[in-house]
Amino acid sequence: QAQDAQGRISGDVVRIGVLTDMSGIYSDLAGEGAVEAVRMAAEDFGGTVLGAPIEVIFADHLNQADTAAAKAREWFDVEGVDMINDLSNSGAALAVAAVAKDARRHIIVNGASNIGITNDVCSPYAIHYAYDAYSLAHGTGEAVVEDGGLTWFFLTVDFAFGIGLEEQVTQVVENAGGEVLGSARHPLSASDFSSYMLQAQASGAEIIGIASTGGDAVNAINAAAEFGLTENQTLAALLLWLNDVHSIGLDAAQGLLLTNAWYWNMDEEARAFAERYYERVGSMPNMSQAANYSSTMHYLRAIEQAGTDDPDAVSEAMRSMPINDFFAENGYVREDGRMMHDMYLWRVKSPEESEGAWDYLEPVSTIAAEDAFRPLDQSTCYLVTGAAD
Amino acid sequence: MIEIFGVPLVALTGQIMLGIVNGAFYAVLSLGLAIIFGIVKVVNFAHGAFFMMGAFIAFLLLENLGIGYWGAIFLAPLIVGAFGIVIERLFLRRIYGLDPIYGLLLTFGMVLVIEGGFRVAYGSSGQIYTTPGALRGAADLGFMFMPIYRLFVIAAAVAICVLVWFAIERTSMGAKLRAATERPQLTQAFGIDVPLLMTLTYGGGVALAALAGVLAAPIQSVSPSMGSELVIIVFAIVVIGGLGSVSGAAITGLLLGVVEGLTKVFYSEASTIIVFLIMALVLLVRPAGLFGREEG
Amino acid sequence: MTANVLEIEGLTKRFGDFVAVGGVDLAIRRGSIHALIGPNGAGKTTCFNLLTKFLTPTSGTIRFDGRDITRSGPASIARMGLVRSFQISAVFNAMTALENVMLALQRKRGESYDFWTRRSVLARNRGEAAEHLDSVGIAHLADLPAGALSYGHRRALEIATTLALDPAVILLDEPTAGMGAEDVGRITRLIHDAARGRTVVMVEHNLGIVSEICDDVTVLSRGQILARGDYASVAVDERVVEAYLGGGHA
Amino acid sequence: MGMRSLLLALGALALLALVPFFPQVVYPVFAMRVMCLALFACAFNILLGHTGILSFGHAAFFGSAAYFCGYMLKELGLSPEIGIVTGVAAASLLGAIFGALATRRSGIYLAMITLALSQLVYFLFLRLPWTHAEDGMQQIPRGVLLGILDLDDDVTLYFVVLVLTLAGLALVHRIVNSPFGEVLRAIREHEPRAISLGYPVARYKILAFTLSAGLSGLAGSLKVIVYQVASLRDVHWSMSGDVILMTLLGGMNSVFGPVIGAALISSLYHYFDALGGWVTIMVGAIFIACVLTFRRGIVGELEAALATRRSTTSANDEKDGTNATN
Amino acid sequence: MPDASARAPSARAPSARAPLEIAGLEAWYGPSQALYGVALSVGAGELVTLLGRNGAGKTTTLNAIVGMVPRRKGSIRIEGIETGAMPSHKIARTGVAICPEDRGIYATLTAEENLVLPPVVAEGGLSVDEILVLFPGLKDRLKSPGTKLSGGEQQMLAIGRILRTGARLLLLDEPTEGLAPVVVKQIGAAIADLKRRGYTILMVEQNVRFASTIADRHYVVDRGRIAETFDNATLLADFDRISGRLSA
Ligand SMILES: Nc1ncnc2c1ncn2[C@@H]1O[C@H](COP(=O)(O)OP(=O)(O)OP(=O)(O)O)[C@@H](O)[C@H]1O
Ligand SMILES: Nc1ncnc2c1ncn2[C@@H]1O[C@H](COP(=O)(O)OP(=O)(O)OP(=O)(O)O)[C@@H](O)[C@H]1O
Ligand SMILES: [Mg+2]
Ligand SMILES: [Mg+2]
Repeated sequence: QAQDAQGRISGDVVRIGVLTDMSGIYSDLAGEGAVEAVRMAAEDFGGTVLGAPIEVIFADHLNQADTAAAKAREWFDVEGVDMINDLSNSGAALAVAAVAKDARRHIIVNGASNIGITNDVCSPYAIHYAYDAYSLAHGTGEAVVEDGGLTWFFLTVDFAFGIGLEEQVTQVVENAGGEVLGSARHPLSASDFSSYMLQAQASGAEIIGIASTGGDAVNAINAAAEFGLTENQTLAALLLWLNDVHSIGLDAAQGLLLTNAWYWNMDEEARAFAERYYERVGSMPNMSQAANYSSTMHYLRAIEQAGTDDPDAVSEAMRSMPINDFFAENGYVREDGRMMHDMYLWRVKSPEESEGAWDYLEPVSTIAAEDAFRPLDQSTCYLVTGAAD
Repeated sequence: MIEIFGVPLVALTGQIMLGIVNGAFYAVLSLGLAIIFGIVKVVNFAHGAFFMMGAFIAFLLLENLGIGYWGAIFLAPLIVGAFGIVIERLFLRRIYGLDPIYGLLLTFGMVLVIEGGFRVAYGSSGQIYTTPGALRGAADLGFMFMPIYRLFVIAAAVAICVLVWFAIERTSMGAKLRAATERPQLTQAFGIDVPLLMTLTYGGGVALAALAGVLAAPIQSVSPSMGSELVIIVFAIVVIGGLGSVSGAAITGLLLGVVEGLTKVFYSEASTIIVFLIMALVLLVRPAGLFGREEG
Repeated sequence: MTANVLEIEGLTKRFGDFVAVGGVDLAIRRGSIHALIGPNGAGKTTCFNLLTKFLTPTSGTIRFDGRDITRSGPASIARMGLVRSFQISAVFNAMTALENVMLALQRKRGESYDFWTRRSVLARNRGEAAEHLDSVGIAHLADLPAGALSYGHRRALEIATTLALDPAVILLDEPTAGMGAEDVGRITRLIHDAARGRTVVMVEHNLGIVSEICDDVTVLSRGQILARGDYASVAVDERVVEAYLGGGHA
Repeated sequence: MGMRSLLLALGALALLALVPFFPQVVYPVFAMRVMCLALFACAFNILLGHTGILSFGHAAFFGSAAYFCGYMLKELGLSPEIGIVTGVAAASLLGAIFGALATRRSGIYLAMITLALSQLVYFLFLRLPWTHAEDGMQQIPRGVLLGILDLDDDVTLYFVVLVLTLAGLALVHRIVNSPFGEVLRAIREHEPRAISLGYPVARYKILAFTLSAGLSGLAGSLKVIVYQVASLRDVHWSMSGDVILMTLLGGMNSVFGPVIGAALISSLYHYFDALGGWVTIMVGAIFIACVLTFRRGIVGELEAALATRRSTTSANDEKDGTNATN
Repeated sequence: MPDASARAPSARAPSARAPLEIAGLEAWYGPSQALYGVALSVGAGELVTLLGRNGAGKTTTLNAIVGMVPRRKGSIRIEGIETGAMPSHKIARTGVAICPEDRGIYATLTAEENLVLPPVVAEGGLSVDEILVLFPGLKDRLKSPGTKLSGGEQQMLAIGRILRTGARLLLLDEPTEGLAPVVVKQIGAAIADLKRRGYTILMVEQNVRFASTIADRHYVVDRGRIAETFDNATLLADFDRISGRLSA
């Protein structure tokens, strides 16, 4: 078997690097959980592919684009890493995407939302797998607007991520004939949201769109509950993680609408994975961690299918093979690197509805892949437009 | 309806109330910082970390021992204050008499260790601490519904500031503390137990930070980094008030809470820098700070 | 050239509502040694601080060499040639005694913004610096860090540094305080020698020195001038005896 | 410089010249990062170690240079030499402004003013449209230096960075050991005395600020060319904290001590990143250890140890000498 | 020093519980040694001076007694209690107080706060009013920050404030330095007054003439040791020779 790999697997080993936030604000969303998910995939795949061992290494990008890019380049140049997974933090993901394009190596983005991955810095080697900003905006935005929520107020983190998200949802709202009554920008890691809540309240908007994530979203939602906003207005969280719901607690979070690609309790298969994951990590996986597993599997299968780990051959294989596992049903990777799969709108359960720890969400609707992600004809990716790179 | 720059007066009044709540935290924190700087001559960069510890310990007391808010509000400052005393005995003591910059650097290192430690142990995402039952709900102030807990914070902060100010400025304790700061050797040679004084002062200042942390726990999510940005704002506040001026620090804290709150209404993007802007201006116009004594 | 190198009119300094110096008029003759004496708290050091702009006068004008320097900054006043020493010794502790003096010479030669030349160009000031140390009797301590010198030696060093600037006017604030009798004698001679070709204004409590080398004496009390003249005439002034010398002083 | 340290320096230089040919041993990008930070720390130390001024806002100079250099290269498509010059000029100008404002106070106040000013600079770069906020300014082209040196070639880039860093360090050395540096030392020792000697202290401090900022700007410009990314972290106060630590760890009383500090701290982040949050704890512990036990920094402590050894050996030599003659 | 042995440092045998007895006192600043075995004693109600050149170790001796030098060794007994190893705040409680060379006035305290700062360690101290009678010049300046007083005012403040504490052993370091003659007289009178009240005083003095007007006995410190000792009569009899030698 080992001879099989000769010449077909570079360096006789398939090395997967998980480049993630191990110590910063995203370390609970990705971090060790992401690494563990990729490891599980490697093990479940059997530990070898085409006879070559699969090795998983990881590093901390410290949420710095330059650190991430340098690490990626070093991994590609001297460590012989074949694929980099996770890439939470958009700045880091974009920078690594550029490096990967140069180096002709694969990256799979699960942690970041920036749609530049499949547009400006797209390449045959970059796949955006779990979710992106467009899907968040259109998932929650459209569903809420359809439900009649036509006047909005935004609470936005004063970062490119937040402002971009706000712009997209604004578009959705205005397209549907709705109106944005105002917005307030808060700094990253703000400690107090009460002032913004009062502004939101004063705006009289039906919907308060929270265009921030993590600790900030948690704080904002808590403040909303404290000031009784939820009695007359509805909160729509544009990127809320399962971990965030866990933090907020169902008391304050109940009734919230949010879009996620996956939820551990959505079906039997998902539960099976989640329980194995829980054993190892001690918390339930979120959509990005599940996608870490699923995408790694897909990458390994593609190597097997291509019979080599040559990046171009693998790229082709990954784009030609459908994805059917606990994460996605009939998923596929588009030309521009977007992995197409359904997204889901969820509502946070009330404490009474919850059947136990980590049982937080109930499905509201399914957003078909074609609606969830930006149509290919709007893509600025050179692979799609045919423009010279 | 009366409007100011397009914002109704009623809404503005509400925002000012919220500013006062924030100012209350600033006041208690800057009070502790000013005391520590004024007396121990240490620029306590770890103040934010102790604030966080206060909140975290309240949370852990509830999680692990079932000790609720009213227990925590006494216990957590005690525990953190004791921790501060240990730090003072082990570390700070060795840098007295050196340039105050070393104190800044030492405590900067402590921040990394303390926050890093909590992050490793409890992760980086926030924990929720529920508001104590007696203080839940909101009060109708006419112009707004104000959560009762926030009103409690204002009252508690004002009480704390007045008590501390009294202890330091109106008792002979204050003179002793200042003397010990200025000429520790001589003061000790007069028969005052300076080392003990320093230890207790640092412990007290740290306990104040922790107390602010407990007050904050129900309205902020409790996370290892909750104090890290806060500390430099509180620093700026103390500098604006005049380093070493205890009452100045508290008053400035309240004031800037309000200013910051109003900034959030008119130009929310600038709310993070308004304090620094004011600080730069104040220092250039009134170098010793608003309440500081001109030195030299 | 005016006969008076320094002319002070109506010099006043208030600290809050306390008047430390109140409307002092003073003229210092070029080339004289002028003693400023007076009880403690009379405002002597404050006067020095005002002259060199370490404090800003509340009102009044100061003319140096006919030029109004009331608005100049402390460093530029020093560069014009009006240099002071401090009542509490001020030396660069981590530098050697020799380097202390060299630093003064360096300023005089005006090469101090040169960040692109080597420090070794300064070596040519060495010889002269050593001479200055020798003249105050601490040549043997040239290579000790100034911080390790005893109090008296530090004062000597400070005077050497001041003289190295070759100023037109030297303001010495109690140059012999804290010195042994032998040192006092040496410093007195030194001041006397240094006064050739320049003007010295000194605050001094040691009346022996004042009577020995000072040409003019101004007595200050509570921020105002009590008497002026030569030592002999001042010393018998009744008000001076009462306010400063104390009855029965020899 | 003694013979031994000259040999040491030459040896280090030779090793550095070998780096690009053995990327497995030391990754060249990492080595270049160390160089940039080493230059940054030494430039910073002109103020801290040699003038006695603690600036807590030096990231503003480093980061502004990175952004402005990046802007020239990416948005205007200009050549790297123009980018570098712009970066250095922008940083110097900013340094002069910071200096003029901050040196009106001293000590902790000064540190706080620089921190505040740097927060304003941070805010500026957060908001300018072409900086792309937290995503950073990315894919900055390296270009061709002076029309002949193609910086996209890794080896060329490496040697360009090496030469410019050495030039920067040489300038730091010269500044510190110049008549001007002598005045800075006097200001550190006793400011009123320096004034009374006739030195316009404020101007010296502003010039020191400007030079220190300009050299920090050179470091920032080089960093952006190496990484092709300018990010908010470059202007964040935690960067200012890092440079203080590097300087302190290396030794602030020596000219090149901070180089060692920069190398150690970067290595810690680089080689131990798998430890996640523990790295921060370690860095913090080093900070504490530095302040408590070796304030002179590594180089300072080594020098002190060498000095005592030298004095004991020379004492022994003397004894031996007398024995021989007897 | 031909006659050092003739006047061994025990001109008067101390009583069993002398207020101050020092033997073999050594002291260091960092690596450099400043005192090499100082031995002296002061009897109750005595006024003893330490004379000597700049840098001889006079200040260091006083500071060592109250524990203000970084490192010291040897025996110091105050009222019979061994204080050589005590932290300085405990030493103060044995009834000793110092008026330091630089006067040690606190800038951050008003003159009044300076005055009442040192804790009372024993009964029998003066009241603030009594101190103001002794130093009337201070009365108007009580509300000023301590270091904003003039040199002489500060000196009076520094002496005045240790009289409140009830300490019976006073250490005065160059109390007349930098003072106007009229103030020197005033201080001289004040010190004489203290002596009359039974205080035990150890004083460092450069001004030999001044010392000779009030002291009972003198020690000469030279290079960290006691070189000789004599009583005031000897000094007066031989004034020119001795004072000349002190500054040679
Ligand atoms: N803080 C210090 N650090 C290092 N050496 C010191 C220090 N203080 C004093 N010395 C040294 O110790 C020795 C004794 O100094 P001390 O101050 O006791 O002398 P002194 O007799 O009081 O002199 P003076 O009459 O000048 O006050 C001197 O050589 C002095 O240089
Ligand atoms: N910065 C200040 N703030 C307030 N008062 C001051 C200040 N500086 C000096 N004074 C007061 O001004 C008066 C004059 O002080 P100054 O130091 O000039 O006296 P002096 O004549 O030099 O006395 P000495 O001979 O004792 O040194 C004193 O009463 C002093 O308390
Ligand atoms: Mg004076
Ligand atoms: Mg002395």
